[in-house]
Amino acid sequence: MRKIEAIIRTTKLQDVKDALELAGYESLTVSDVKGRGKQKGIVQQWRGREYCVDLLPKTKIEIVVPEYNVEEIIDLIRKSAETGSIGDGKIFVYAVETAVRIRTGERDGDAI
Amino acid sequence: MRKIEAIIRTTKLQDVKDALELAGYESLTVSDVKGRGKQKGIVQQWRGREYCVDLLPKTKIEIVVPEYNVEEIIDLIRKSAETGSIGDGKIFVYAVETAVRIRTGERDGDAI
Amino acid sequence: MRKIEAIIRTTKLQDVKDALELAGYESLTVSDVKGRGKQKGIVQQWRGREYCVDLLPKTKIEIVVPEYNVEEIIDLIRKSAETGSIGDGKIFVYAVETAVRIRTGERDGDAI
Amino acid sequence: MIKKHTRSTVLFVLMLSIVFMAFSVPASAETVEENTEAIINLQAALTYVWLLLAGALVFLMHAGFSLVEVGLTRSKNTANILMKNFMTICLGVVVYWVVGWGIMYGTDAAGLIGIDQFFLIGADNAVWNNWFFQMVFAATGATIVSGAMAERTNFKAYLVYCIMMVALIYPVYGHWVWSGADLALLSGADSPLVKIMGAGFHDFAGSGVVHSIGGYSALAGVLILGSRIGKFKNGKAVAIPGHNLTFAFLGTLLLAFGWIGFNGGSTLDGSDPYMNLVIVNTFLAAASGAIAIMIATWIKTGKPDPSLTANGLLGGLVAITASCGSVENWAAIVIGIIAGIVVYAGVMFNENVLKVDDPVGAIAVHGYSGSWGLLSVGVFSVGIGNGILADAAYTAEAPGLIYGGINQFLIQTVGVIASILWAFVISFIIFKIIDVTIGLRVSEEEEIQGLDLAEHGIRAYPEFSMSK
Amino acid sequence: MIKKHTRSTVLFVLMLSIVFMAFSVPASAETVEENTEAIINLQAALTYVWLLLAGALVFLMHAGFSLVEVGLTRSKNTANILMKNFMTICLGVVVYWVVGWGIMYGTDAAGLIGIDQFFLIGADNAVWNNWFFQMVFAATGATIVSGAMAERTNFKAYLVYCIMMVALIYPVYGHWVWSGADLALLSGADSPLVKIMGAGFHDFAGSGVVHSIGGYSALAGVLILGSRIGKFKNGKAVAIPGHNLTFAFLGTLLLAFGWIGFNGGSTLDGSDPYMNLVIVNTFLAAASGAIAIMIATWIKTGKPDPSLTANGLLGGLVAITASCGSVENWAAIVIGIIAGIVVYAGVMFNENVLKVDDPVGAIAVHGYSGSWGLLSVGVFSVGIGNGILADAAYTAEAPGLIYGGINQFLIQTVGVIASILWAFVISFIIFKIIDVTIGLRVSEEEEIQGLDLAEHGIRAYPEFSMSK
Amino acid sequence: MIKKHTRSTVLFVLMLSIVFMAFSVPASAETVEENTEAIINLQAALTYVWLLLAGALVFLMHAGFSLVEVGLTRSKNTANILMKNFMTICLGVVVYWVVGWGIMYGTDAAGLIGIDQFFLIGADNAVWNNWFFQMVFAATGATIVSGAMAERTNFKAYLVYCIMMVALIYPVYGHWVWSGADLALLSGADSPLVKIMGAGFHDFAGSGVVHSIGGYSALAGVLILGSRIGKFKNGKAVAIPGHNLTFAFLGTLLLAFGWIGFNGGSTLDGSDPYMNLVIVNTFLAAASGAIAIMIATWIKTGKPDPSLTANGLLGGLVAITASCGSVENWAAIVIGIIAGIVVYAGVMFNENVLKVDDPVGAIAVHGYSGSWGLLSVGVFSVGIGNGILADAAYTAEAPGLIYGGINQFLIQTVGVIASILWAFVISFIIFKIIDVTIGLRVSEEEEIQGLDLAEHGIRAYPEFSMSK
Ligand SMILES: Nc1ncnc2c1ncn2[C@@H]1O[C@H](COP(=O)(O)OP(=O)(O)O)[C@@H](O)[C@H]1O
Ligand SMILES: Nc1ncnc2c1ncn2[C@@H]1O[C@H](COP(=O)(O)OP(=O)(O)O)[C@@H](O)[C@H]1O
Ligand SMILES: Nc1ncnc2c1ncn2[C@@H]1O[C@H](COP(=O)(O)OP(=O)(O)O)[C@@H](O)[C@H]1O
Repeated sequence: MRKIEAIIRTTKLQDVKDALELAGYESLTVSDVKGRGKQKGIVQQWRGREYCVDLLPKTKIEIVVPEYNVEEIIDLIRKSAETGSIGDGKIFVYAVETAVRIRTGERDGDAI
Repeated sequence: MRKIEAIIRTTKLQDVKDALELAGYESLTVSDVKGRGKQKGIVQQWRGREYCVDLLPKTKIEIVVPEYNVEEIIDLIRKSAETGSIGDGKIFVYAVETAVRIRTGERDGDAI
Repeated sequence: MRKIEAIIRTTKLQDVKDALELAGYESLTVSDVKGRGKQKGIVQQWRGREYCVDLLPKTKIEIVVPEYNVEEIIDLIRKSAETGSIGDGKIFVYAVETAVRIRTGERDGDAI
Repeated sequence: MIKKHTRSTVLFVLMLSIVFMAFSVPASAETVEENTEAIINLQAALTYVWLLLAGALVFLMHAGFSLVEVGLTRSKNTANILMKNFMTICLGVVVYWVVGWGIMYGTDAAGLIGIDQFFLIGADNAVWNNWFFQMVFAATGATIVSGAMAERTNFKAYLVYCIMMVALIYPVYGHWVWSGADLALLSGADSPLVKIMGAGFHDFAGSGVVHSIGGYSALAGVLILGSRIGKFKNGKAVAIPGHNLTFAFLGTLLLAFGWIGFNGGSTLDGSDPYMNLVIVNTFLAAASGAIAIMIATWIKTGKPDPSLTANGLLGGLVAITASCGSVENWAAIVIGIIAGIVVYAGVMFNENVLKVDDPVGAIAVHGYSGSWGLLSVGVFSVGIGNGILADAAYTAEAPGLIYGGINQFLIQTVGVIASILWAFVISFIIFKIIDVTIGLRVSEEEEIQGLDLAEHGIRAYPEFSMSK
Repeated sequence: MIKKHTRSTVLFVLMLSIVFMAFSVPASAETVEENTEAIINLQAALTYVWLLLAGALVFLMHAGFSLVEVGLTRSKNTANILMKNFMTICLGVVVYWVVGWGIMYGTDAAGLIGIDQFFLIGADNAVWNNWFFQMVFAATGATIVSGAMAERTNFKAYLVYCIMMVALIYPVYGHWVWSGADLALLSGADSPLVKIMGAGFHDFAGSGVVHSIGGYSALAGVLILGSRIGKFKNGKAVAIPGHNLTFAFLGTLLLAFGWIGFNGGSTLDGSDPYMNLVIVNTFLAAASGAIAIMIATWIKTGKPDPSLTANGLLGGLVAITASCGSVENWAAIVIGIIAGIVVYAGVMFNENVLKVDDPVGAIAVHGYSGSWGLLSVGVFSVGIGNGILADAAYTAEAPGLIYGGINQFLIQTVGVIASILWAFVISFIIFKIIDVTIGLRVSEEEEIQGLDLAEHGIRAYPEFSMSK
Repeated sequence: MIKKHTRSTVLFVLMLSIVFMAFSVPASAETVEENTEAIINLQAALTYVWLLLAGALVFLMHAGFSLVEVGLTRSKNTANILMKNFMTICLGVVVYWVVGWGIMYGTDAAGLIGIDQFFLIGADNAVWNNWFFQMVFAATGATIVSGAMAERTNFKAYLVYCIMMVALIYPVYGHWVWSGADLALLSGADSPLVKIMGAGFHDFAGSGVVHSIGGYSALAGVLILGSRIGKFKNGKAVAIPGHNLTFAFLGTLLLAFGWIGFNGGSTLDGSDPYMNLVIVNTFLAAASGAIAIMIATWIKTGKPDPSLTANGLLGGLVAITASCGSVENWAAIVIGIIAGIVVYAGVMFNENVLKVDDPVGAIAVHGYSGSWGLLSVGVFSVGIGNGILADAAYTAEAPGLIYGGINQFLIQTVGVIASILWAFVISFIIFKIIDVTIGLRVSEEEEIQGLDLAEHGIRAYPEFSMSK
């Protein structure tokens, strides 16, 4: 199994979720993160003084899937999350050793 | 070492924490996530119009432990987080290559 | 590639970010977590009654880098995040199988 | 030589008079005439105090509007909404001083418009007193529009519109109804319209002048502006929840609080005992509106809906604003209940039929319910000099439909139509011009990012983690 | 023919009268009788203005209560609390119009209850004026109960109870104390109780009528309801922090603001100079209560506790409400200090001894401190016609314990016992009936999920990430 | 025997008088003298009502100050700020009762200080009325200081300072200006200063007495205290955004609402028609201040800045406070515009030149703009008995510079200098003593952790996830 972790624009969450759902990947975990990559932050102001917020709000999506679905999901995410501008985000893939469904105790393939 | 990542009901955090503590596992990291699995979301309403919130608030627990504690912890979490209804959550296990305690620089076994 | 995950004091984020930036590591993802380790929590009060908040706010930093940068980064984080008191936090290192830049589709070394 | 009184001299004189009272010795032997004069002065003073305090309450309604709007919209537009409401009252003060008052209460030209008293030239304390009370009303119309157009309107464009509202749109209709000019289009004794209909248009505290005008102007604005991105999906309305219900309810309660000044003060006379009838009717209608809509949503969706219930209270308040000094208590309750239903049906009608996007329900609450309020005068008015209104000086002239009268209802209908036409058409034109010149709507990118960052480079709650 | 005055005719007349003033020419030669009549009218008008504005301030207390309750509880129940408080005042308006006022101020039957004036039949402006002021008080009792029972009560059940409170519980006790009937149980000159005790019960603005009644009703409710899940662990109280201290403090300040109307307006006469003593005593006691509890928590826990300090101010206000027109300034301070301590001890007593769960401290603040306020009249009252009260028309009849009087203290004690018995017993019965029929408490699942989702399908702050 | 009136007896009498009115039968044949006495009583009563309600509005300003401060600072210090503002008014009530009023309005000693009436000994209703109105002003000075010193000041140290402010700093300067003593340093007819300058110092409602004193005291405090950790980086000011703009704007609107009482009530006479001029000027200046600073920030940074715009409104209000009863409408607008610019420039000056850290802009808003307000009297005053002030009893004595007068400007300048010197020097000394004894600033660790946890063991929003 693999965990696919995608850090995307917050405004793209709905699109990515829809794309994944359509392809049959319903399960996922989402969290609010802030980050910085090539995109260097934006200038805000407070009481007439500018300052740079260099950590921008992003959304992290985590999906645990069998190994053979990884490339399809990467594709789905890329297509639905891309705008072509700096700040689109990244996808990272990790190995998952075990998965357990708490309710039933099912393991691995059955659990995800 | 392994990282055990459990996504549980927010209302079960206290129970899980207590169960782990009792068994001697005090260290852990908790964060707020939202997710969707078999549990499809709940219907809310706004100004007389219903809509479905398909990402439900969940709590993510991360614990890094030596390999040989993994099964015990999975067990502890399952027992304390289970309600038997859909939405109880999942546990994932990952390999951890290195652990460092920032304060002392201790590594791996000594650090966790 | 490796993911370096550091759980640090919230007040140290700026210092760590600066140290990493200075060393050329600009990309990172930050999130708010709560945790407990050796540091057992703090006592708060509500309406004249004391209670212990055992999960303290911490900041999680995630950085994905090529393997050979890992030690340097661990060092940078340790130096910039350390206060010497309990609660300084931990660093964990994980293997990353694949990295993808959403905008371009670049992979692995090119993507991070 | 004129004696200057310091803060404490006044204080001292006051204390003295108390001492006199204690000994029951009048300050000096006064004549009947001097007493009469003192009484007249006191009557004026009581009116001053009453209108200043009533005006203060109405002023606080701007805080109420701000909070309701903020609460019912998303946090990424909060700073922008706060600024819009804040500048509405700030610009309102200055613009109504420069031109609005003159157009509304200046010397009448053809029953259509006032043409002097700009810059309050020649004002004395009586004028200042009235100006203050009228001024706090004036900015309200624009605030209503701001609510309906929230989350997507260009800030500069809104400011320009706001000026036009206070300078022109509001005072012109106000002139027709409240100027007291003999020819005043809808209410003057010599107005052809009034003569034909057989009664003057009655809008006690502004269901029409303030609320309808705001509501239908908002409708024009929203039609030109279009809906927020994501509001309609495949032609079906989507819920976009507001970010803070506590603010929405606090705002609603501040509005109800302010309405005591809004309706009560509209007696314009601190000695008019009918202020009591006015306030009682106001609260009966408000409560009924809220209860009605709560029950309606409970029945329809299985759960009592908080933000619509709050809207229902406002709907009741808006409707009774025209009729509160002219109807029986039970009628106020009926008016409120119907207002609640009008608001609920109006919100649904706007979203399902008109497909317009009004985040806070301003068009239904102020427009539709305002029109209902105007009509309700024609239905339930007791008619001056009858029953509970035997001594009333200031109320609807003729009895309403249920008492067998028809004239009042006719002129009310005309007034309703006039308010819709005037507000919608003039606002449509102004918005169109603004759209072509300045651009009425922010860019898609700015809207997605939120107007706070786009227009003000700021976030309203920078420390809180947002999950949306 | 009756002349109709438009908004600006009135305005014009006002301006004219100013012009007359300037030239010092009375409007016309008036007679002494006409002047006298004008003066009487003005006195009534001043009272109208005073009571409407005082009533407005009291109305705003409902915003204060909402915010205090919201702030001191968890965000998952916020929308529910807002709705409960909102419907309390909405239902309050209608129910007090239909039946509450009649029971409280209608023609007396046996000193126990009023039996006419339902639907305000036959009301005139004087009645409307008083009704409005009394009405805003009426809903307060229910609001107090809502606070103590927050976070676990069924919404429908609460609404039913709220109606009973405004229709029956509050007005009956109010009748005994404020109706002015000769036989009125606790205060009427011909009441057997009053004759035996030798003095009439004095509760100036409602430490008992409003606050105690609310507080002991809440106690009954909380006993039947049980505590929130997780409030007691192994019999020991657990802290459940509220979610927004800013709201709690804003609410407290709004309550103090409203109390100026609550106590000040209770002179019921715009010309009564003792409104000044009343307000000064009110603020001295309020401040002392807050300071006392701040110091007490500081000593006990090492840190001054914010939410208890805010409660202390309210405790001071509640206590002085009965006695503010009857005591010296220094006594107000003493009353406030003791009130602060009563609140602190009461909160601890409830949690540690009674093991009841009152999230906002309503029972201690309104119940216990209210009883203390009633007793304080018997201790510190100067007695009508003495010292600072030489000219007072409306105050406690007899001197208190420290001035050697005993009668006032006796009747106050009786009144306290009566308030506890009446409120507790009748509320206990009503809550039991509601519990059996509708069900007083939500299900465990709903409580854990939060009442906002369970009862209203909504979240109060949907965009903010919550860590609890 | 003295008759006791119950709540409803009064009510009944009221109803009766209405009945009499209806029949136009005076209650009894009154004499001219009795009428005169009744009129005097009514005048006093109207003043009582006016000052109590105006005082109520001013009291609510403490909620406004709390919200502005809370909104413009970080959430980790929210509970502490709420407590500081809350205790300011609580301590203010008691301290002003014990000593402040006596020093301000007690019998004058050498034009410098009052020396009796401590504990309000011998007070009657007239004194209580005035005391209440003055008391709500008194705590304001300390609140201003609290804002500037937010996020780093020791709680106990602040409380001690607060007591000194209300007991000494504020009333002494107040005595010089408002005591009415013949020798009163800045305003008494026999004061050497006044004789030399040829006019008495005029500060209508406290641009100097309240605001400047607060502002320059804050400056002293901030200088001793130092800036918040992280405010200056390499000598350059860093933005530290506040956590809740909605609170900041709501607070600002509550302040403007309260200012109607602050300035309007300062007529100290319910029958003074000039309260109308006062209020109109107040709003014209406030609005102009906000508009001016919005435009200024728009030009300078490309985006209209919300929190500075809100500050601009306050700057306009502070400035016009001295001159609102003495200037023409247009002058009020000019005064407001300049105030807006003074605030903006002042904020920048403080951060860029003085390098002092004032999170909420209190020094610029209250100190600098207050001084400008005092000077504006000397520039724009019409002078008593002229033009719009022909009948005015209470205004600046002599015409300002633009009308060719110089004396008023001279004494205003002296008053400004006196306010700066007195407030800065005495506060500097007091803060130094506090710093040495108690310690003025919290430890670095506590500051980083936040004062809420450090001082009160609490978090203001425990359920919300914070990203800072
Ligand atoms: N090496 C990395 N380690 C951890 N997080 C990263 C890394 N690179 C990017 N991110 C995350 O991805 C987000 C988007 O990256 P960004 O550089 O803006 O994308 P792009 O390079 O396509 O413009 C960042 O805000 C950050 O949260
Ligand atoms: N494959 C997955 N990948 C990532 N997160 C998952 C996955 N499956 C479940 N989750 C997380 O676990 C939570 C609970 O899952 P759920 O399906 O409701 O449990 P169950 O299947 O036992 O009812 C979800 O809300 C989601 O956050
Ligand atoms: N074994 C672990 N698994 C997961 N998270 C941990 C673990 N140990 C520590 N943490 C995280 O690191 C944070 C800091 O740890 P702490 O024990 O306070 O550091 P130290 O031991 O250096 O004092 C904790 O709050 C927790 O979030």
